[in-house]
Amino acid sequence: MADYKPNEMMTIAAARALKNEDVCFVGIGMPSAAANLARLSHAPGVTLIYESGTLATKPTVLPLSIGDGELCETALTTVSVPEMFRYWLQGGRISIGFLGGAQIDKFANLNTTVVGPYDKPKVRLPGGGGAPEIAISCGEIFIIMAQGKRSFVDKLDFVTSVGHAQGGDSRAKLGLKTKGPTRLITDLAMFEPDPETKEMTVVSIHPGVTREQIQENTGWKVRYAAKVAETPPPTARELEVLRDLHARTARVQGEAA
Amino acid sequence: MADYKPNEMMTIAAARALKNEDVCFVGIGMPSAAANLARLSHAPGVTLIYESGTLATKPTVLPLSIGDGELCETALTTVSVPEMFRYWLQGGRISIGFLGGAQIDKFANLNTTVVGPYDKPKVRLPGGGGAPEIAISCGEIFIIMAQGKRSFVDKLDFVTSVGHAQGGDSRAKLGLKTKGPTRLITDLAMFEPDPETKEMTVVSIHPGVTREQIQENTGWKVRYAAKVAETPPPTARELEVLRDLHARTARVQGEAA
Amino acid sequence: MARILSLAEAVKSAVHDGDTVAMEGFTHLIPHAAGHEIIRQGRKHLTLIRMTPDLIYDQLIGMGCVDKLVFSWGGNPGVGSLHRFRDAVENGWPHKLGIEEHSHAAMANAYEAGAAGLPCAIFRGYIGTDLPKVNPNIKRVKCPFTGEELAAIPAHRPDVAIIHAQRADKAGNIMLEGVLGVQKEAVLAAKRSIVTVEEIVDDFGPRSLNAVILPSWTIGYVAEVPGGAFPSYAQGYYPRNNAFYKEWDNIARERDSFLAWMKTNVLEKSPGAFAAHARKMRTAAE
Amino acid sequence: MARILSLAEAVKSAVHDGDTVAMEGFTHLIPHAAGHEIIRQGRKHLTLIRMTPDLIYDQLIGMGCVDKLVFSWGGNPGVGSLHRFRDAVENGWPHKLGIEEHSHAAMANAYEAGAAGLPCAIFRGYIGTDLPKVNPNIKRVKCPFTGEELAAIPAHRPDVAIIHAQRADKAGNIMLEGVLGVQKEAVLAAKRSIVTVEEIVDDFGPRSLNAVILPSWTIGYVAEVPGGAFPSYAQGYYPRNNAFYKEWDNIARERDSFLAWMKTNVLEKSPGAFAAHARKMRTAAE
Repeated sequence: MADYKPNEMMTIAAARALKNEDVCFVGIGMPSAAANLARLSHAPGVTLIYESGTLATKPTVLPLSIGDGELCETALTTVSVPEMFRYWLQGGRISIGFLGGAQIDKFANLNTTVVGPYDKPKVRLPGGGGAPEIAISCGEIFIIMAQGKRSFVDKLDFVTSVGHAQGGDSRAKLGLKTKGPTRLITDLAMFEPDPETKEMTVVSIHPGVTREQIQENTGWKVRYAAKVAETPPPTARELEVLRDLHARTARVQGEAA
Repeated sequence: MADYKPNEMMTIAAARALKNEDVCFVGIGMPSAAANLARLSHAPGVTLIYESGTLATKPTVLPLSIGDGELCETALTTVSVPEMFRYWLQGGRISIGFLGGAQIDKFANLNTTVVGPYDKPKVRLPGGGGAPEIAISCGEIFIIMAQGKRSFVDKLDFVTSVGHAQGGDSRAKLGLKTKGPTRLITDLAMFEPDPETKEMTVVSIHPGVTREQIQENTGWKVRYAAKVAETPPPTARELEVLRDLHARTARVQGEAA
Repeated sequence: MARILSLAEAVKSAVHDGDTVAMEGFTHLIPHAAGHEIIRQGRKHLTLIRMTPDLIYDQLIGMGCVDKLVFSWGGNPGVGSLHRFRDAVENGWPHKLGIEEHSHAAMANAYEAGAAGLPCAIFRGYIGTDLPKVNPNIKRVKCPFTGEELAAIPAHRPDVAIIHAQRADKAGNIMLEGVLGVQKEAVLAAKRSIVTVEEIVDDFGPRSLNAVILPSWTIGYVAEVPGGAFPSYAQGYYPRNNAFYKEWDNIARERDSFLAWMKTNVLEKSPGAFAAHARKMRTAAE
Repeated sequence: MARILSLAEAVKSAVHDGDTVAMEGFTHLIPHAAGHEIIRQGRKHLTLIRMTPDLIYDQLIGMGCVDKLVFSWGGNPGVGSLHRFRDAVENGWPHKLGIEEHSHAAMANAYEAGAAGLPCAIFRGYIGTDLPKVNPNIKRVKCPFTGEELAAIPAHRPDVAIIHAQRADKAGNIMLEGVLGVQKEAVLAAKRSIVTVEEIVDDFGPRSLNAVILPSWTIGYVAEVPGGAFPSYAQGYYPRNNAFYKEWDNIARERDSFLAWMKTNVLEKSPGAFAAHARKMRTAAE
C-alpha cells in the first residue's frame, strides 16, 4: 500500500463516488480534482459542467478559476451563464452537484457567507455563488470538506445552502423533490444521511483513523451506521493519476505566470 | 413621371418613412419590400430585423418566408427566437415595427385572427404571430394595407393587436409607453393619428386619388387633417430599385424551385 | 443518452397515441420526414404544439392525427392559408380540432420556461388584445417590486419534441446552425425527443467555441435522414423549395387532391424518399 | 450607435459619481483597464454590481470609489479572500460598504430580465437559505397555474455596463467568444455602456452564423485597449495570469502594500500600460 496524505484519501474517495453516466456540476478546488480524477480513471464518460458555462469539458490540467480557458477549449461547447443556470441547473439536467463550505452542520446545511453575525462579521466569506441553487436543483449533492471543530459545527452562523434542513422530512416539506446531500466525504471518513432522521452518519472510516479522532474534529455528537466499513485505501493507480494531474497543473500554472 | 401601380406607390411611400438610423422589425410581404427598398435607396444604414432571429440582415432578394437562408447568410448574426422576443423586441431595442392585417379600424387596431365569431369563424386567418407584442414593444408602428370596405371596418371581429385602443388616452391607460401606430400607408393615401382623438386621419393623398375613392374603400367616415398634402409620386429611381428587387426575387425563387 | 435508430424505430419508441408533440422549426430545419413517419404509423389524438404550424402540420391535421393544436401563427409563409387547418377549424373536417392560441412571444417564452424547468413564463404581452378572452391559459402576475401586471402562461412541457438538425456525432451530440428557432428549447422542455439529422459524422471538428450543441445526454433518439427537412431547408445543405410551398396551396385546397397527394407521396413512401430531395437540391444549389 | 473613443474619454462620458456600474466578466474578459481608468478619474459613491467581484472590484473598493456592492461571490478565484473587500465589510476601511447579496442564479436571472426589459425575474431559488432574511430584494411570486412559490428579484438595470471583448469592427459591432458570462445581458440591461476590445478590425470576416455579437446600435462607447483584460484573459489572445492572482493575495493583504501598489501600477500609469501585458502574454503563450 502506497503512502498517501489525508487530502488525497478524501479526493480519491470522492472520485470513486462518481459514475460514468453522471452529469456533474463541478466547483473549483477539491471537487474539481475529484471529478477529473474520476474522469481520468474509472469514469471516462462522466460529464463535467462548470458554472462558467462549459459543457462536457475535459481539462488536461486543473483550472485555478471556474472559467479558465482550458475548460472552454476542451468543452463540447460553452453557453452563457444565464443559460447555464436556467436550462442546465434549474432545468434539472445535472445529476450530481459537488459542494464544500466553511461550516457544515449535522444535517449537511452549509455556510459560505459569514463567520459571526451577518451585519458585523468576524470573517466575511466569499458568499454563496452557485451553491444555494446547486443545493436544490441537482439530483443529489456530494460534499467534500476537511473535518475540524471550527468547520463541523453544531449551529451554522448562516445557512447559505440547504442540506436536509432540520432533518426528517423537513427538506421535502420545503417543496424540494431532489435528494440533497447523499454523501459527505472528509479527510477522516464518509458520511451518509440516516434514512429516517437525515442526520449525516459515518458509514466508512478511512484507514488508520479512529472514532476518537472523528469526534474530536466534529462539533456535534457523531453517529455511526449499524455497519461501518473501512474505506479501501487509495490504489497505486489512483494516486498516480491524481499526482500526475496535480503535477501537470503546477507545471502549466507556473509556465503561464 | 413614370407609370406605376397603386401597390408600388404604397410600398414606396412606406419606404420613405424609414430613416437611416431606424431599427426596423420587418414582416413578410409589403413591409419587407418597403424596408429593403429603403435600405437600397435613401437609408442604406437602416437596420432590418426579422422575427426568425436574423439581426441587421441585408438580403439581396426578398425572402418568401420570414426565415429564409438568405436572411441568415446576410445578417450580422442570428439569435434564437426566444432571445429575439425577449432581448430584442421586449427589450425595447426596435424603433419601428411594420404591421399589416386582414382588418383595421379607425384607431388602427388590427385583426389577423378570424373573420366572424372566434368559435365558428367564417374565415380562420393565420393568427397573431408576433403582432400582439410588436404592437406594444416597438417605439412606433407603421401599418401598410391596401384599402377596401372588407378590411377597413367600423368594428373588428377580433382585436389581435392593439393600436390606439378606443382612441384618446385609452392606449396610454393600458400602461403602454410606446407610441403605437404613427403612420398608416395604403394604396390610396397616408394616415396619421389625430393628436387628440388618435383617430387615423388622412394627411396625404396619392396622386390621382379622390376623397370619394378613399371614402368608398373605408368602413367608417374618413377624417382629413387641416392640411392634406399630395403624396409625391414615385421617382424613376425608386421605381427602378423596387422593380429590380422584385425581378431578382422572382429569378432566384424560380431557380431554387 | 441518445440512441441512434432508424426514423421508423425512433417514432415507434417515442410517439404514442394521445401524446403532446412539438415538432419545431422556424421556417428552417422543419422535420418533415418525421412528420410523414407519424402519419404512416397512424398516430391519433395528438396534441400538437408549434409556433408556426405549416405544411407538415396541415398534413397531420388533414390526415386526422390531431385533436388539438397549440400555436401562434398558422399559415403557409408568404403564400397564404393552410387549407387543411382551415377546413378543420371552419368545417370540422376530418374531425373537430381544438385550438389553444397564443402569440409568438408567448410561445417562445413558454418553450424557454419549459427548458428552464419553470412552471410558467412571465412577459410583457397580450395588452389590449382579445386573445386572453378566448384562451384561459393567459393569466396575469403582478411584479412584486413595481406593481406592473405581466402576462403569465404555462410552460410548454411536451411529451415529445421532434426537430431536424444538420449534424450529429457518433456519440449522439447534435449541432445546429443558422436560423435556430425554438428547437433547442423544445428538446430541453420535452420528456422525450427525436432529432433527425442530415448526417452523422465522427466528430464535429473545428467549430465556434459557442457552437449551438445539444449534448447527447439531453437527447432521446437520433435518426439520420438526409433531406429530412424538405421542402424546408437545411442551412449549408440545401435551400428552401419555395416552389413547393406555392404548389401546396393547390394540392391542399381540396380534400380529394390532398388525400391523393398524401397517398402517393407519404403513405406509399418511406423516409428514404427524402434523400432524393436532398441530393437534388444540393446539386441545384451548387 | 457606438462611438469609438479613447478609454479615458469613454469613461469620462459614461461614468459619473453615484452611478450604478456593472463591470462584468466571469473569470474571462474582465475589464481591468477600464476599472483602473475609473480609479484614476477618481469616481466616488458608485454602486457596483457583479456576480464575481474579484481583483478589480477589490481595487475599486480599497480606493474608496464604492458605496455599495451587489454581488453573489466575492473572492479571489482559486486563491482565497479579497482582502480589501473584507477590510471594508469587517472594519469599514476606507469607509463603510453597503452590500446586497444574491446567489449566482439570482444575479444571472436579474441580468437576463434586465436585458429582456422586464421589471423582475422569477426562478426556483433561495429555498431553505438565510439570504432572504438579509436581502429585502428577494421576494416570492406564486405561479398562477401550479401554485408553486418561486423566487422573485428585481431586474438589474445599471446606469453603465462595462465589458471587455475580443474584437470590434469599424462600425462598432462587438464580437465575443469563449466563456461568455453575463456580459451580453449586462450591456443590454444597462442605460449606457463601454466596451474595451483587444483590437478593432475592418470586418469580422468568416464566422459562425450564430456568432455572439452585440450590434453597434446597442453599444455606447468602444475603446481599443489591447491587453485590457490582464491579469484575466482574452480567449485567442493571451491566457489568464494565474500567478498574478496568487500574488494579489500578498499585495492586498495590508493597506500600505495595497496603496503603494495602486500608486505605482494604476495612479501613475495609463491604459497604454496594458498593451505591454498583452504582448508579453501572447509571446509567452506561443
